[in-house]
Amino acid sequence: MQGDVKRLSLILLFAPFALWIVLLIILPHLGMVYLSLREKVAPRVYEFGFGNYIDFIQEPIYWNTLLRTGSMSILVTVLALLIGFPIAYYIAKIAGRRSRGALFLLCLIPLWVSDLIRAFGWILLLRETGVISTSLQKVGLISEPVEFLYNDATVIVGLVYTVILFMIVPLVSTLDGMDDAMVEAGYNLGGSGPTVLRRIIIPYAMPGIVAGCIVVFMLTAGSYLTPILLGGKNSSWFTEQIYDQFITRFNWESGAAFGFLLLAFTSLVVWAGLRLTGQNLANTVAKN
Amino acid sequence: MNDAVEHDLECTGLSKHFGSVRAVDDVSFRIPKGSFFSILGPSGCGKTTLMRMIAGFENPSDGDIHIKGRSVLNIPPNRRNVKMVFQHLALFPMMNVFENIAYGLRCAGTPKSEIPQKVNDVLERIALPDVGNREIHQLSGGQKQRIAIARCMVLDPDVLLLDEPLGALDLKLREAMKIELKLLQHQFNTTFIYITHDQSEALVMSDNVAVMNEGRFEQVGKPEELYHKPATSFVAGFVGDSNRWAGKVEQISDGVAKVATEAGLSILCKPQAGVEKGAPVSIFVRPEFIAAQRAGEAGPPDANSNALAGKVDSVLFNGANSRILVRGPSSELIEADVVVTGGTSDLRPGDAVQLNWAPEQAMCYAR
Amino acid sequence: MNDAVEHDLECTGLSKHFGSVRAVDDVSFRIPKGSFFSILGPSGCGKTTLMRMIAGFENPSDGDIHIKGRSVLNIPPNRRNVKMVFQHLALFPMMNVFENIAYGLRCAGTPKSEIPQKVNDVLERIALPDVGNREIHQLSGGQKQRIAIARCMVLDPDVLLLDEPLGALDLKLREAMKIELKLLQHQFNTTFIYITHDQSEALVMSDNVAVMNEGRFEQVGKPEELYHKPATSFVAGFVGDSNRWAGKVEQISDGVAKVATEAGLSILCKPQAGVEKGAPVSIFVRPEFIAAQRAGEAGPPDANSNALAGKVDSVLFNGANSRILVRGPSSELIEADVVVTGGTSDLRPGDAVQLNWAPEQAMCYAR
Amino acid sequence: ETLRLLTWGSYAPEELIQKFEEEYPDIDVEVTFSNNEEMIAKLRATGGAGFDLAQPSHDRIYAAQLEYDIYKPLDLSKIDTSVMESTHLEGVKANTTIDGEVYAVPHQWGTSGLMKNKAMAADFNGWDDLCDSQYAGKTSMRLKRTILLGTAFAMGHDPFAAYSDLDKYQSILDEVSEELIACKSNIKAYWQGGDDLSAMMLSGEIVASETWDSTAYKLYAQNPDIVFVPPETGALAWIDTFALPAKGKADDAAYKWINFVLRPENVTIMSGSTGAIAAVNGGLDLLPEDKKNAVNAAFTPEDIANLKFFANIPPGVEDMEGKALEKIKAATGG
Amino acid sequence: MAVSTHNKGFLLGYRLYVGAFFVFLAAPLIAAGTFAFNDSLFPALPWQGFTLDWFFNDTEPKLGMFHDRRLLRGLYYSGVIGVLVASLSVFVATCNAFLFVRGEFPAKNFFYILMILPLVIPGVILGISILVMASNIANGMEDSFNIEIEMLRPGLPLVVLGQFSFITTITSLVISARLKKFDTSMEEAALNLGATRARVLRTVTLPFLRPAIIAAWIVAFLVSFENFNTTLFLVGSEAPLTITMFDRMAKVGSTPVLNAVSFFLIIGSGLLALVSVLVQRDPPET
Ligand SMILES: Nc1ncnc2c1ncn2[C@@H]1O[C@H](COP(=O)(O)OP(=O)(O)OP(=O)(O)O)[C@@H](O)[C@H]1O
Ligand SMILES: Nc1ncnc2c1ncn2[C@@H]1O[C@H](COP(=O)(O)OP(=O)(O)OP(=O)(O)O)[C@@H](O)[C@H]1O
Ligand SMILES: [Mg+2]
Ligand SMILES: [Mg+2]
Repeated sequence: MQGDVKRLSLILLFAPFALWIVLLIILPHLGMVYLSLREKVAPRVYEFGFGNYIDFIQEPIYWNTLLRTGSMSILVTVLALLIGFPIAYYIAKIAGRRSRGALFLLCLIPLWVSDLIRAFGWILLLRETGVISTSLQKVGLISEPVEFLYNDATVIVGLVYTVILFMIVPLVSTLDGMDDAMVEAGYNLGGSGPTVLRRIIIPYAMPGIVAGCIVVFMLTAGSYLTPILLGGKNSSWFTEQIYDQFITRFNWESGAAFGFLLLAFTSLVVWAGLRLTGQNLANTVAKN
Repeated sequence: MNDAVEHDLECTGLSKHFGSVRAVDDVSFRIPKGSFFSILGPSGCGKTTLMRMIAGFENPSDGDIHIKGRSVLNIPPNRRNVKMVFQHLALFPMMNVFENIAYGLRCAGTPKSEIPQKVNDVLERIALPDVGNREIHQLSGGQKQRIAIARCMVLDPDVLLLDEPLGALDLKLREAMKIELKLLQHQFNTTFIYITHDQSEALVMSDNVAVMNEGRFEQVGKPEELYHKPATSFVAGFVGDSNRWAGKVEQISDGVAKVATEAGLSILCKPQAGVEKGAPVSIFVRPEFIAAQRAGEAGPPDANSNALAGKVDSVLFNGANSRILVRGPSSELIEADVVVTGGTSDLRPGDAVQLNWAPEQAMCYAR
Repeated sequence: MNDAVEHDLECTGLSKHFGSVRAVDDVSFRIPKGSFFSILGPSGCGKTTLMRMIAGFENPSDGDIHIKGRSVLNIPPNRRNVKMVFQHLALFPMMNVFENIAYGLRCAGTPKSEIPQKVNDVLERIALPDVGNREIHQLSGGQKQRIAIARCMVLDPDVLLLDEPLGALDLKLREAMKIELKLLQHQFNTTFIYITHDQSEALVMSDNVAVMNEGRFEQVGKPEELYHKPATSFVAGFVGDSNRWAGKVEQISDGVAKVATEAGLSILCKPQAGVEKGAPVSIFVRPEFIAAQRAGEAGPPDANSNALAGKVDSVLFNGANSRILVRGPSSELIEADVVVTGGTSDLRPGDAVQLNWAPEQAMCYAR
Repeated sequence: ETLRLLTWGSYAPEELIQKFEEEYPDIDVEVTFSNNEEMIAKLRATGGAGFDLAQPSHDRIYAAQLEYDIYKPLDLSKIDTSVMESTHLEGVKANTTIDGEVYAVPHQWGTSGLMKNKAMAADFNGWDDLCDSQYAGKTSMRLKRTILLGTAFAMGHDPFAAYSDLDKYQSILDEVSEELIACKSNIKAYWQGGDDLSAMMLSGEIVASETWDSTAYKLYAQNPDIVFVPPETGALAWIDTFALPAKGKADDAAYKWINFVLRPENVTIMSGSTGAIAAVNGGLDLLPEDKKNAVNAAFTPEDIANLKFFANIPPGVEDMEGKALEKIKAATGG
Repeated sequence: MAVSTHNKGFLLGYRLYVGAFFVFLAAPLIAAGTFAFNDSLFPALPWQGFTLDWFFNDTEPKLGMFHDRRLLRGLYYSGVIGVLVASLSVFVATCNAFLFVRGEFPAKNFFYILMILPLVIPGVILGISILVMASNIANGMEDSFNIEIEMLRPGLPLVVLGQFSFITTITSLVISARLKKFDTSMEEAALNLGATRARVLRTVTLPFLRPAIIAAWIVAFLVSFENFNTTLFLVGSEAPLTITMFDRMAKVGSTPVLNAVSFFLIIGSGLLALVSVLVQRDPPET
């Protein structure tokens, strides 16, 4: 009898999960794949085929943009890691107990403000007549106004800014779990600072690093507003092309194909990253 | 300062203040070469802080530390030849046993070819020759313990620091490791400094014990000295079990004080330095020095000894360490060691008994 | 079955199998009303599983459980009048002390007006009358312990189960709580079933102790019986400290067996049931029954006793429980209790000694 | 009842909405800002539901309706067409009649062209001047179809005529793309919305740009040096219309809104907000004073005569243009 | 000692770096917030003097945010969507937490990975895939049965579903983490004290989870509030604030009223975030 109750409650708990995953994740994505396999041959006439994918392959613009998006996302991920790691380490290990909470909170506040506002803030700061250029002129460091906006470096800065919190949060929680004694043991046994970092802290933080990198990479590759608003004339981003396919060209079929390609591409990168570091999804991302 | 070289470690006037907390307060001591030295004290008394200063993880607020006669104040922790076994061991979970032990050697720049030899040697000495390839989580608690020691010993340290390394182990294992640690120290013949709040660990293993309280050393001495001749009332209460009374000295004669306790008893005892007539004192009597006899069997009370009539409240059987709780005349409980054989002569709850102890066994300290 | 009512708890042929693991294996016992019963056994022997079956959290694979003479197999856990103190106490952190204690009363539908009275009564009985409004995290370890017991006792259970409740406490507190628990049980006069792997806890507190091993009860008896008359070699080894030798019986005469140990010694001992000539046996001798004398001071060896010459390897000073390790002729270490006074007559490492013990004190079990 | 407008950024000034709601207290007006592409995309996604009145440009109705069936025919009897200027009305009708049913009537018209800061770019007057190296780094454009068409005209083609021959149109597009890619290094940035453009222009970061006339008029009010420039080859003219989404639920309210905003006193308010000219009789005179000045400063009668009205976009062209724009965007240069 | 105390210079440099980082973090927000008080029609330098008009003024052209009906309506829809998404996702997340922390069933690991997957799917793709499916179904229903299911067209319900689809993963992780810390012997203790299963859930388990549930709710609300990528494709006529602001920026031109909204959101979100951190904090151990 107890067994029956258990099974029933398991089924009751499983139902919302299954509805969610099947109806909102799996079916839509299958639908998207299905749609991407429809070729538009005339108004309101479609046939089944790989035309949308062939178009993608034949048009260098598309895959160049995808590669560009991918490589810039990787760059952003690496930068976020390099910038964020010392911060996370400081919060988790060096800050006093009280300032730790405050710093962590400070880290989070930009997280709760939308992309749009963050980009808006950057625009106000960086434009040729913006705060930074003006103040630099006032101070006398530059004589002419300088345009900081509208180039790839700005896009990268903006993206790093947008995503770095997602790097810091998992890192802090992993590093928090590391016993200080481990680092001390590293020194005590004769390790210098870099040795301890390389042989002890980084290996220990690996799950957090990987989790942070995955989330950051995915968010970057999937971001839309930041590259659009901060980007210069050469800054195409793959999500922008998806948007264009859907919105300005009404070409849902090819947009769906692009969507699927983006998903496949980013998944591939993540998979490769996991293989290289010997981690798996369940014990990294899920841990936080 | 020629004799300093004879000592592996010497601290002089060492202090550490965290804000207004005096975690370690003007501590001086020397540890002779190759000995097993314990620091015993209640939680929060500053033991760990003291050890961390020796290892170099904290800078002293004041005082100096000499290792092998050389001041190490300006040497960073990774350059001091003082190794440390941490409370939770701090073995590196991302490396296997071999790598854990080899870590220090690699840091020291030992040639690659010599490392396996050295690691295997030390593994053999701790009697775990075949665990090199195991992961840390595949080891039992006692094995981890020994690996943590091996990891330090392979570097041939001047001094090995151990911070309550048995705290995380379970009871039976802790008993076994006590003896094992002592044997390991014999074997390596290195100076061990051992921190603990468990008096039996400190007494059993050490050549010398320092009893620490509120950042200061109360007494440093051989285990027997601490137990039998505690210098302060703190040491008397902290080391070994005791019955304890508070009272006032009524008179002192012939090196024996007569004390009236707050509960109304009159106890003869041996006054320690500083005890004067009329002074409030604490009296400590160890249960093993109290003899319990059936009321009928005991002779008449001796005026030069202490005697109390009471009733057995409970018998705490614990093999060779059995004890009875006796409810004395003023209804407090007094502990006395007894032998329980399981035979008919054993005392049972409710039996009337007389408790006797000699004045010399009642230590009396000014409060 | 008239006498079943005299027993608060009775288990017959109780078993629990997890797949191929026989966690509890055909255990039967009865516990008399109002007694303190301990189950003592090494980690993983099935103690917790047994207790969880009594509380109703596991269904037995086989056997029956009677409480106050009534089988409770079909009664769900929340309807059994058996309360339990969990290892980590499981006090509810989101309620204060009062609410924790009132919880069970509310579940039982006690009228609202009576609850404060009952809670205050029980708080007074555990000598913590004023903590009702405290939050759980504001209590000390020992106080939490007592609240956990009060939470159960307020419901007036037939049986109180305690699963290693002292495991999480620190050393000094554990010593104190041992005695306190025994006093509490006296006061409530309820049947306590106490689980532990610490033999000193079991011996000190219990009226009766069951020694458990691999899912079975090896022996049930009073603490003194277990200590002085262990029924099996497991009990002899697990309860109390022992020196242990493995050997073969050479001859048996007059209730004394002569055993040749694997290391080449010859030991006289008292054979237990089932020991025959030529059988492989284990011999156990408690350290307190071995007398150590300086080689010169001992008389000539007595042919009817055991005598061994050796050399003191280490002295394990521990106040009244001091011990020496003697390296015997076949180079194994033998433990013997000694008195260390700190005087000149004490044995020291390197001294030659003779060890003597009577054959009756050497218990010998078939292997 | 709620009237859900799907319209351009400035086509529903708060003042008018309040006035409208006062007049019809039982109608609530809810506005979603959009642009041509998004209007179609949204209505396509909703199947023509979710909105009660849309305002796409006259050239973007026919194909979208053919392909996605997102509008419903208008009941012209409910609209006071008499106030509309007949050329615009007839033009829009002609453009949006399918199977004899009319799908849209005109609302406001305006042009896309160029603007310049007279003080800094005196002799700037054609589409191709955007790529003139003397303004290097000081011009801007929006990467949308207008610039393709404008450049095509500047290069001497007539892209609207080529709509009937898509191969020809493709070759024009290719040429135009090449030109614009080469031009990339000359411009400062592609503007995204009126806001960017205003900021860059006002601050002097750029001196000339492709623009909507309305934006230029607004800036004229701030700085009279900034004027709209009808390109030599003719400004591109559009007419924003009223169309009813296929599954709109408040048609009556929509008709009320249409008639309401066409009233002369409201036209002035509307034009004040949009900067465009109402497609009603005497629309130019109904402009607020400052806008009227700006228009007069920008247009000569010849310029008006030279207007190039956007032609109906046949199916497929959007895709071709989209690709061309992507190519330009992705090309490295500049 | 997690960093060498022997190298004072290094530590100082480290502190400076951390300080610089927080300046970097705060700069754009401060910029976005500050211009809300600039008495100018454009959110740009030069500074024209302090004003509160962009919050409270009720006439054009300086229409303050509290009088701007469209922004207020966006705020309202954002709130409605946020509350719906947060409540729904917290409910499902609680079920998920019990399912994955307590349940034993075949292929649990596989399902667990499925559960965290939405977190790493780009938001744009979630948006379009849900849009595509909903449209397919709606068109299918219309073509075959001539039933128009308005719920499946872009609009409030789809936005809620779209955001729910990935926010649930976040809330599930938050609540699971707390449930994992729950000592099941607490439930057994309650049972043992005579409580029924339902009562145990109500009086012990859920109260224990409450801080995590509140925190997860707030996190979900904030993430929903700021979401743009997924919402963009699913929004109908009821546009939430981010979309309204984007439309305003891209199609109308920004005025400092957007800065005012930003300022308002920065303060509001900061306070909410603070609450979520505070409720999650356990009482200090003694
Ligand atoms: N970094 C620190 N900042 C402030 N106070 C500290 C710090 N480290 C230790 N203390 C304080 O110094 C005192 C001694 O601490 P220490 O850790 O040395 O005690 P301990 O004897 O090792 O105790 P335990 O047996 O519990 O480990 C305590 O009161 C502690 O609170
Ligand atoms: N739910 C279970 N499923 C499978 N095996 C179990 C389960 N519970 C207990 N066991 C096994 O049953 C045996 C007895 O476990 P039990 O917890 O009763 O031991 P114990 O005596 O309480 O040990 P400890 O002193 O460590 O608490 C162990 O081998 C354990 O691994
Ligand atoms: Mg310590
Ligand atoms: Mg157990």
